[in-house]
Parts: sequence; C-alpha cells; structure tokens
Amino acid sequence: MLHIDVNGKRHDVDDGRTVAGLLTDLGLDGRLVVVELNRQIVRRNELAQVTLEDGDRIEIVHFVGGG
Amino acid sequence: MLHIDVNGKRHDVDDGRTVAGLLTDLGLDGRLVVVELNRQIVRRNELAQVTLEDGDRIEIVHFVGGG
Amino acid sequence: MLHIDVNGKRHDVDDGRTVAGLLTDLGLDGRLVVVELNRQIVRRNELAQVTLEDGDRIEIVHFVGGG
Amino acid sequence: MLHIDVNGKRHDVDDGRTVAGLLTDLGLDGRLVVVELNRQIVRRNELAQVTLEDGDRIEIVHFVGGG
Amino acid sequence: MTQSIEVESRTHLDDPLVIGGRTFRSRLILGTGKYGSHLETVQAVRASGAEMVTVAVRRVDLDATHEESLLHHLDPREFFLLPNTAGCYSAEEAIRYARLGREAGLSDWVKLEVIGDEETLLPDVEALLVATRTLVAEGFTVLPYTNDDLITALKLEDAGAAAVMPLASPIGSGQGLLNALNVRLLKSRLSVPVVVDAGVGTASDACVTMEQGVDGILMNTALAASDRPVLMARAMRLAVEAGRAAYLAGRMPKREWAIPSSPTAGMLD
Amino acid sequence: MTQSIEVESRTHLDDPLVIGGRTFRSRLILGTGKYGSHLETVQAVRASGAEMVTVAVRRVDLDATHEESLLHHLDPREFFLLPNTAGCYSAEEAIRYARLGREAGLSDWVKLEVIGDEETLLPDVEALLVATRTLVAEGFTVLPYTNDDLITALKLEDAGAAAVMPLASPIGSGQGLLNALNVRLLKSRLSVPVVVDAGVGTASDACVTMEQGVDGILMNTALAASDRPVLMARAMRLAVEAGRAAYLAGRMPKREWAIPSSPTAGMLD
Amino acid sequence: MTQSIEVESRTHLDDPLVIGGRTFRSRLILGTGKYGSHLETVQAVRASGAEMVTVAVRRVDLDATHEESLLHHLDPREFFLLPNTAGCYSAEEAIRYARLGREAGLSDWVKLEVIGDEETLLPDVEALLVATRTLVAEGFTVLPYTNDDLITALKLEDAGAAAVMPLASPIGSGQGLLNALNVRLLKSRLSVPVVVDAGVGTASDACVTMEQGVDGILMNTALAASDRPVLMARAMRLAVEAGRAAYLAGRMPKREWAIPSSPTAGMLD
Amino acid sequence: MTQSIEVESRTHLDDPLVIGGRTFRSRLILGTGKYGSHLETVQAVRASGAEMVTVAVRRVDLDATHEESLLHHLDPREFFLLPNTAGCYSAEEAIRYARLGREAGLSDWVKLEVIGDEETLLPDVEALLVATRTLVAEGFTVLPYTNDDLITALKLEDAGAAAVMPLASPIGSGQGLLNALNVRLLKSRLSVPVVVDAGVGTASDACVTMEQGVDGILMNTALAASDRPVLMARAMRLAVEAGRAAYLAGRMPKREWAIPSSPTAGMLD
Repeated sequence: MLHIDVNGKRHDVDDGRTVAGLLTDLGLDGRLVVVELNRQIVRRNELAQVTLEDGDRIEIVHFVGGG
Repeated sequence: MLHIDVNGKRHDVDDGRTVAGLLTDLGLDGRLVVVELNRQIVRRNELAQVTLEDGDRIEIVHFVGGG
Repeated sequence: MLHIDVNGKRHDVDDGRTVAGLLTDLGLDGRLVVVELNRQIVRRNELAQVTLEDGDRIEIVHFVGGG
Repeated sequence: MLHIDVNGKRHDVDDGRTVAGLLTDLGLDGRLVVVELNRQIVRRNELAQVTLEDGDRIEIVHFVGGG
Repeated sequence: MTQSIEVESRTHLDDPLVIGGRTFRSRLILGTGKYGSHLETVQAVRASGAEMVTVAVRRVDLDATHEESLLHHLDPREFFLLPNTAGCYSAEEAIRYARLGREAGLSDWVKLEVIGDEETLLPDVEALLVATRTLVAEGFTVLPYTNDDLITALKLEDAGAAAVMPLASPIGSGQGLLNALNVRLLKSRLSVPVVVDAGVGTASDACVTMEQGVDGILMNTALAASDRPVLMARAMRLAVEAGRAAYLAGRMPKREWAIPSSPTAGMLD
Repeated sequence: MTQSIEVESRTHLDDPLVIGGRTFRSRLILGTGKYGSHLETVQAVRASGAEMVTVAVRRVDLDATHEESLLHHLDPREFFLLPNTAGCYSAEEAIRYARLGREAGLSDWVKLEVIGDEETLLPDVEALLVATRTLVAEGFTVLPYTNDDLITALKLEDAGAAAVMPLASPIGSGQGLLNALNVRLLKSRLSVPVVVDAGVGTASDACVTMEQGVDGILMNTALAASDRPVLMARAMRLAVEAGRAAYLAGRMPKREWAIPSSPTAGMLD
Repeated sequence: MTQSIEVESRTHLDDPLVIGGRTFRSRLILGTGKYGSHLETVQAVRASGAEMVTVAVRRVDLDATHEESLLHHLDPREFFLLPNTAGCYSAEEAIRYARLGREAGLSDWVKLEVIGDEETLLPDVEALLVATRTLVAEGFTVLPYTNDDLITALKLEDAGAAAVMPLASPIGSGQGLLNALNVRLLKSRLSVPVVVDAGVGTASDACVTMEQGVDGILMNTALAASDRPVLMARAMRLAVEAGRAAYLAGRMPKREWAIPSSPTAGMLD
Repeated sequence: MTQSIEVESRTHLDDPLVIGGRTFRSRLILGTGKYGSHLETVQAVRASGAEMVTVAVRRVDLDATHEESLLHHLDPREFFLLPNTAGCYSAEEAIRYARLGREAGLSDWVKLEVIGDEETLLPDVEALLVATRTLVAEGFTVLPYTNDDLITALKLEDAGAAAVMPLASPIGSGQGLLNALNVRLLKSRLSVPVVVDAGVGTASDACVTMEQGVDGILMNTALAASDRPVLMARAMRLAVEAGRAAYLAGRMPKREWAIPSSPTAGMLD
C-alpha cells in the first residue's frame, strides 16, 4: 500500500498502481484531465506506463469555467 | 393676362387659369405637391375648381430630405 | 373678542386691537417680521394704524435660512 | 597642446592644464557646474588637482529649467 | 423545433415601439437630410432598419426642370414619412408647415419643431407648447422636438403630444448625450414614449442613450456626415438594438475593486 | 443581382480578426466563469456569437461524484477554447498552468495572466514579460492580459505575444473603458491585434471600446452578473459589431454649435 | 513698494462682479439653509468669503418662544441678503413671496424661483418668465433660477432679469455641472451676468464651472451637507477663485501626445 | 482673541506634506521648463507658492557667452531644487544624470524619469525599478515618475522610493486626470506620499486630482503654456488648496433627485 497525495489530500493505492489505474479508481476519464506527478506533467500516452511510488504528489486538473 | 406670385417669383398666367392648370403649366404632378393660395391650403380635389386672380400669391411645396 | 387666523391657526384678540398690538401680544419685533393681512401686505409704518376685524387672516413672516 | 573633447566638441588646451583651469578658460564658475571626465564625475574639491590628458572627454553640465 | 422556440422567445424579448397607436419594430427613426444623393439616402435608411423617416416641407424649385421627387425613392408604402416643421421660428409658422405636410395626404403626423435661435437651433418651448396645443386640437399626432427639461416635457404630454422628443445635444453637433440624468428623469416621469432627437454622433452615443431606457432615437447628421453613411446606418441599427437589449437585460453593478472571473478554489499546491 | 452585389459588399466591410494565424469572424471573446449553470454558459456564448471562449485550469473536485465536465457543454469542435492562467501570482506559477492547459491537447494557446495583487487583480507586468518570453520560447501562442501601459505592450509584442490584451478597468469591476487615450495609443503603435480584456460593464462600454479601433474585446462578468445573461450576451454581440462598424464608417465631426438637418433654402414667404 | 505694486496688479487681474448696479468682490453666493446651527451658518459664510447670501421667507413659528432671528447672526450691514421664493409653484405665489421679502426693507432684490415639480425642483420656465416680467415691472431686481436652456435665458434677459442663474444639476443633488456646453452657450450669448445656481457638489465642480467663463456660483447644500461645512466653505472660496483665474489665464491646449517639459537639447554623449 | 483661535484652528486643518523627512507647506511642486524667460519662471513659481521646483541637468552651452544661470533666479536657499533625469531612456543613463545632479551639492534628491518612448514620454517601469533600486542603494532620495499602475507603485515603494509620482496623463498633454480610479487605488495602498506628476492642464484638473486624496501635484506645462503663466500659477495654487480642503472636508453625497435647500415647512396658506 502506497501513501500518495492527490489534489492536496492523502490517498492510498496498491503497490504497482499506474497513474492510469489511479484515474480509473477515481472514476475519471483520462481524455478530459491532465495529470502532474511531482510537478512534472505526465503525457497522456504515458499514463498507463508510469507507476506510482510512495510519497508521490499528484495533481489532476481539468478545464472549468473561467474568464 | 394675370400677374401672380409663385414661390416668391412673379409669374404670368392666362385669365381663367385654374390652380390645376398652373401646375400643368409648371410640369408638376398634383399628387406630389401641396398648394397654398393666399395663405389658404387648396385641397387636392379643389385644384381644378379654383381659378386664379390677379395678385394671387401661390406657394407650391413638396417633401424634401430633412431631419 | 375677535376670532382671527394667524399663520394658519385660530387666534383670539380683543376688539380694536391693531396689528402692531397683535405683534406685541405675540412677543414679536415688528422690525424683523413682515405682516400680510387678508393677502395684502401691511406696510411697517401702518402696523399701528390697522385694526383687526373678525375673520381676518394674518400671515407673519420673517427670513430663515434658505438656498 | 592637448586635444580634448568638451561637451561634444573638439577643444585644445595647453599641456598640464587642470580641469579647474579649463573652466577658467571657458569663463565658467566651478560652483555652478558639474564636470564629468571620461564618464567619471570630478568632485568639486578635486577640480584643481586633476590634469587633463590628450583625448580626454569632458562633460560640463549645470541646471536648466526642466519639468 | 429549437429554432421556432428560439424565434418565439426572441419576439418576447421586447415589446414593439408604439406611438400614436402605430407600431414600429425598429426603435430608430431617421432624418433624410444632407445625404450625397437620393440613392444614398435610401441605402442608409434600408441599412438602418428604420421604418419611420422624417421629411421637410419646402417650396418646389421651379427652376430645376427635372428635380426628382424624394417620394420616388422613399416609397410611402414602405416607409412611414413624418413631415417636420424644421426651420420654423414661431408657433404660427410651424402650424402652417404642419398643415401643408398633412395635406400631402400621407398621415396627420408631424414632427413639431419651433426653433428659438438660429445659431443653436434650440427649441422655443413656450411657442412649442402653444403649437402643440393647437395642432392636437386640429387632430394632429404631434411629436415635438424639445430640450431635455422635464417640466416642459410634462406639459407637452399634458398638451396631448403622442411622444416627447428631447435632444441629446444640439442638432448636427454630434456631441452625444450631454445630460443622461435629465433624459432618465423624463423617461421615468412620462407615460408617452420618449424618443431622443438630435445630437447623437456615433454608435456608442446611440447605445448609451438607449441604455437610459428611452423608447427610441431620431438621428440624421450622424449618418449623413459620416465618411460612409450606409455603414454608419448599419452601426446605428446595431447600436440601438444593443443598447435596448442591455437596458432590458440589466447591467452588472459597478465596483471600485476587482472580482475574479475564474474560481479561486481548486488552485494547485 | 443587386442582392448578390450587396452581399458581396457586406463581406468586404471588414476583415476578419486574425490572431496567431487563426481567423475569427467574431471580435468578441467570452469568459465562461460565474454563470448560473453550464447551460446558461452555453446559451450566453451562443447568443454572443463568440467563437473563442476562455477556460480556467483547476483541480478536479474528487469529492463531487458526478461533476459534469464543462467540455460536455462547450464542444471544442464548435468553440475554440483558450485556457487561462487566472489566479497565478508569479511567472513560474503561470507557466505551470499554461503547460497543464496545453497538455489538454486542444491547442498551444494561452491567455496569460500573472496577477500582482489580490484586491485589484492587476497584472504584474515584470513577471508577465518573463512568462511571455518563456512560453513563446516553448512554442505557445501567448495572449497576455496586461494593463494599458504602452511601453509594456510594446515589450510584450517584442517578446512574441500573438496579441496584447489591455484591461479597460479592473477585472469584474464593470467600470468600462477608463482611459480611452491609452487604448488608442496601444492600437496606434502595435502591429499585433489589441484585444481589450476586462472591465467592460455594459453594451455601450463595448461599443465605445471598439470605436477606439481595437481588434476585439474579451469579457465575462458583464454577462454573467447581468440580470439576464443571455440577453446581455446578445447586446454585447450587437454592441461589438456596432462599435466596429462605426469605427470603420468614420464618425461625423463634433461641433460646439448646431447645423440644420433640413434645407434652409425653400422656406415659404 | 513692491508690496503696493503687487497689490495693485492683483486688483487689476479681474473686474469685480456687478449685478444690478451693485458690486461684489466675491463671485461666490451662498445659501443659508440646512446648516447645523446659525453659528455654523455664519462661520461657513465667513470662510467662503461670500458677500451675498440667500434667505427664505417663511412664517414665524409662533410656538417657538424664543426663536432666535437669523438676522441676529447674519448682519445685513455685513452681508447682502437676497430673499428667495423657494417652495413656490406658481408665478402668483412667487410674486407674493417676493413682495413679502422686499417689505423686510433690505432691498428690492429677489432670487426668483418658480418650481415646476416637487421631486426634481426644476423650474417652470413659462411661469418664471411671467413672474419675472411682473416683478421687473414692479421695480424688483430679479435674479431668476432657471434651467440651462439658452432660449429661456435670452427671454429672461429680455424680460429684464438682472442676472440669469442656470442650474448645474438639480438642487441638492451634488451632481456637478452636467452640461458644460449649455452653460458656455448661455455665457456667450447673454449680456447680463450668468451665475450658476444649484448642483455644485464639491470644489472641483465649482472650479470647472468657473472655467466655463460664468460670472459666479450660488451654492448651499455642498457646504451644509459636507462633513465639515466651514472647511468646505473655504474650499469653495479657493475653488471659485482658482477657476476664475484659470479662465482668465487661458489654459494650455490639450494634445493627444506628449511634449517634454525639459530641453531635448544639451543631452550628454 | 478670536483671531488667534482661528489662526490656530487653521494650522490644524491639515498636516504638512513630508517627503523623505523634509517638510513642505505647499502641496504643489513646479517644473521650470518652457517659460518665456527666467523672470517669468520665478514669477510663476512665486505666484504658485511652490517650495520645491524641478530642474534638468544639461550641458553648459559653451557658445553662449553670457548664459545666465537659472540659479541666479531660483535661489536654492529660497526654493528646494529637485534635479530630474528627463530625457533618459535607460536605467544607466538616468543613474548618470542623477549622480551629476547630486554633485551640484544641493541635496541627494532626484526626480527619476526613465522614458520608454519618445512620442508619449511614458515611463519604462522595468528600467525605472532597476534605477530606483540602484539609486536608493547609493543614498539618493528617489522620487520616481511612473505610470498609474498600482503594482509598479507598490514595487517602487518596496524599492525605497521616497514618494511615488504617477502621471495623470502624458507629459505636456494637458489631458487631465484620465484614470481617477487608479490614482485612488495607489493612494489607498501606499504608505509613502503619492504626488501626481504630469498631465494636469488647468485648475480644475488640479482640484479634482487633489480631491482623490493624493498628497501633492507636480506640474509644468499647464503654467508655461498658458496664455498668462503667472496668473495660471496663482490659479493652480488656489486649486490645489481647494481640492485638498474639499478632500479633508468630505463632500456631500451625490443624489439622482433634488433636495430643497430652503425649509418646506412654514409656507403660507
């Protein structure tokens, strides 16, 4: 079990879980969000390759209304 | 021969000439102008009845561009 | 006893009372006010001559702050 | 004879002439001007110590009306 | 289906302008003076979307052999022609011109002007009131051109004016709406339509004027003296509609400080 | 025949707005914040005629089980989405948000904001220049939100900004165009498009802003905080077009005194 | 010696204000209503430098046993008291009040107000003209409060008004000079003095009003409703003098671009 | 007795202006460029009441045999001379001029200008910040001429500027205070004095600028390019005092409708 930080909140995931897997866990569509892992953007085609590690800091963002 | 005043200018017409006749002389279409005889409007349907007299003052007006 | 109207209010004065007397009764300085009797101005030098009559309508005005 | 540049114009002075001497030559009051020698300000109390050299670039400025 | 619903909702956005029992879809009224040609006049009127246009009553020029009539270009069946009394300096003179205009047989409407001064073309409101009362009594539908004085406007309404037409600034000056407060005052106190007449110089003048809530605008020189009158006519049509829509929509409040448009929550660490 | 000629002349009235090689028929750009609902947002955007809309980059709210995506309502195939960096207070932060926005895969455009003060949301122009240079070097098409200072604007253009977007007044303030002179100055000296961003409060503000000759306007609160946002959106579409047309048409000169619209000749005796 | 020369040149800077044959050094006229106390009234009048002050004619309050007279504070030998007809809604009523004011024996002057509407206190210019003619015939020196309409102003002058007093904006509104063009128009066309009466809200309003070239200003609420009336009175005195001096000095031309104040020649290499 | 009390209360009306530890009774600072003669310069300065005047640093003209020094007319013991860096287009150049100005031995003060553009004379705020930091480190008392951007102003304060001097409008333009909101913003957020520098054209501009609460005004062309500079100098002195007093007094609230100045009670039947 890994302890990571997702959007500023503590989150636990299984060992070996990928970023794509995390998105699935969270019910998010990978085509509508952008992911930053420890301040580095994870390109969309690498989401399934990158595995999470303990202490990772994840930011998942999307577009919202703004001016 | 009568001496009348049409739109501020001296004009000579034959005795017995009507207002309608005057308009014809002047090449004007009675449906597009309004005629004042000695400060009294001549209704359109009376143009052919009213005969001119010496010294009459005629004003013939129409619509022009204006604001 | 006469019933007169002073500045919109019923007022009783003795018979033969002059306007000047009324002012004295009211504690007013005749040099600082202007008096109208039945819509006619009473000149200052006539205040002591004019006697009141029953039903007279008196207006006593002065200067107040105004713009 | 030295060839120097004063306020953008060629100027000839004798060998060994000081900045103070130059000001005197030019009829200028050292208390009302400021002198820059080769982009370095010459303090007022050093004007009489600093001797000019060939090719020196002198700027002599003062206050003028300005907003 | 969506289309028809939208069309319907659009038509409910605003009531039409009604003056003297007559309904106008356009809130823009155009003067027809000073254009380069009759053709340009008509093109500008068409581009503006105006349904009502003013005309002046003048002597036929007997020396001009083939003077083409304005009515050949502005078909009274297509446009509602509103005769004016421009150039009249007394109630009597204005009444005389109004009667001549009516005799043309198009309607009993008159844009009533009684000018008080040649240099400024400002109205003589005393004489205007006299002329209004007389013409209303003769059955005219009177639209008086007046200044922006509320008291005069109230008297014109009492006198039977079908609309009251205050100026924004002097005729032909293009100074725009100099006193918005007065125009708002008029609108808030009158029951008849308020049509701002004269002084509008460019599109934003028209827009800001309509935003005061007035019912319409009458203009002439802003188009005729523009470099491209037909394009300016289109600008004015859009500006009048824009100002009207903004008035109906209700503007945001003004604030001295800023408020973000984007969420302040959800920022990254 | 006349019809087709007229249509053609209309299309020649104005060139389209081109920014960063992309062509827009509408000169109005809309922010999408602060509407009552996604539906209202889309209705307002449609009514405004805008083709480009801004969006913010924010964390997904993981607690909101079924947060509906804005993109379900604003189809990127129909509207060009312009990510902003609203809420960023340093060049680094703005660059981070710009990169995240680009990663969404829609374009490499960014509306660049580097805010200098929370109370006024005014830009930090030093940091803005730094961020612009960095992002241009990374291949972004950068549209910086800036103040109305000409010198900064010239530096932004030099730095490779695709357009320069000065404010009319503070974000969300609705104060309108406070300094028309500065905006005219910018327009007269820049080669890239000038799009006024922020401060427009109502239709006449938009109209008068376009009359300065600028290339477009970006707004948000004026619609979202109106009583009827969709109607105000329509007002803004008309106002932007009106102001543009008036600018192109060339306004009449202003005069202190009056000039009659009707002929002075031809009066009766 | 220098001192006396300077004093002399100062006195030649400007002619005094002359109304109805009476000379005033101050171009500021003050209303005396709505102050906190008689004492504050007098302090404000003193601080303002005004020589003429208006007063209203009202019933003596017979219930107030020791109502102190305003005249105890505003000595008519020190200040010229100008009775007004405030609150009168017809020519007849205004004439009645004018006669009562004259009967007080101070002068035959009257500030003539004929109000047309309670909400706006705007003048009824028809009735004002009637009352002016009557009072002039009775030997009054009439200073009518009017709106900013040139035609009415010319008629008032013709009727014998000693000065014409157009409003800047409604009484007590503090909106300032809403229509500077109209006030300039009046000044350019009238021979009698033009004194702007009502609407000035703060010092810059007074200053900009005097810069139009008018002869004086009458104000009341701007002082009485200020937080510190006596200090505002001083501000108004200075502002009226400043605006007058600037008018006489002739302002620099406005330019769209900059011109340096310091020499461009003489820069270093 | 009354006299002495009044004098005392007058001195307590306002605190003096303090910049960089130096106290000034006058809130007006004058530039000395572009007058017709040295004599006129001094007369204008005297009439203005200014204690601080700016001067430029320029090459002595070696061809002018008897060029009279400005200092012969503006005695540094009577006036505080503030050297400027007008005409400098980079931080380095401005620093060079500042050092030359200081070497004259009058003070270590400098009015710091770093111009970004010849046509508008607008400041280059990036370079201005650099030069401010350098000169403050060298012990200068720096008064930077800047634009009306709050963020830049806050940075200048942080950099150690003794006052911040935003423009009202471009130098020599006489456009007046174009963006009052920005100037109020600056004043509300800065601790150091705010002196508006450049753009004031006439007395009412000065008055309205002071009413925003700023600490002083620096001007030049409004006097020098007036028809009568000495009289305009007097107008400006009065206007600055008037605006300051009105700010301190607190203006009446603005209202849309009227409020009578005279009592509504006490009318006759």
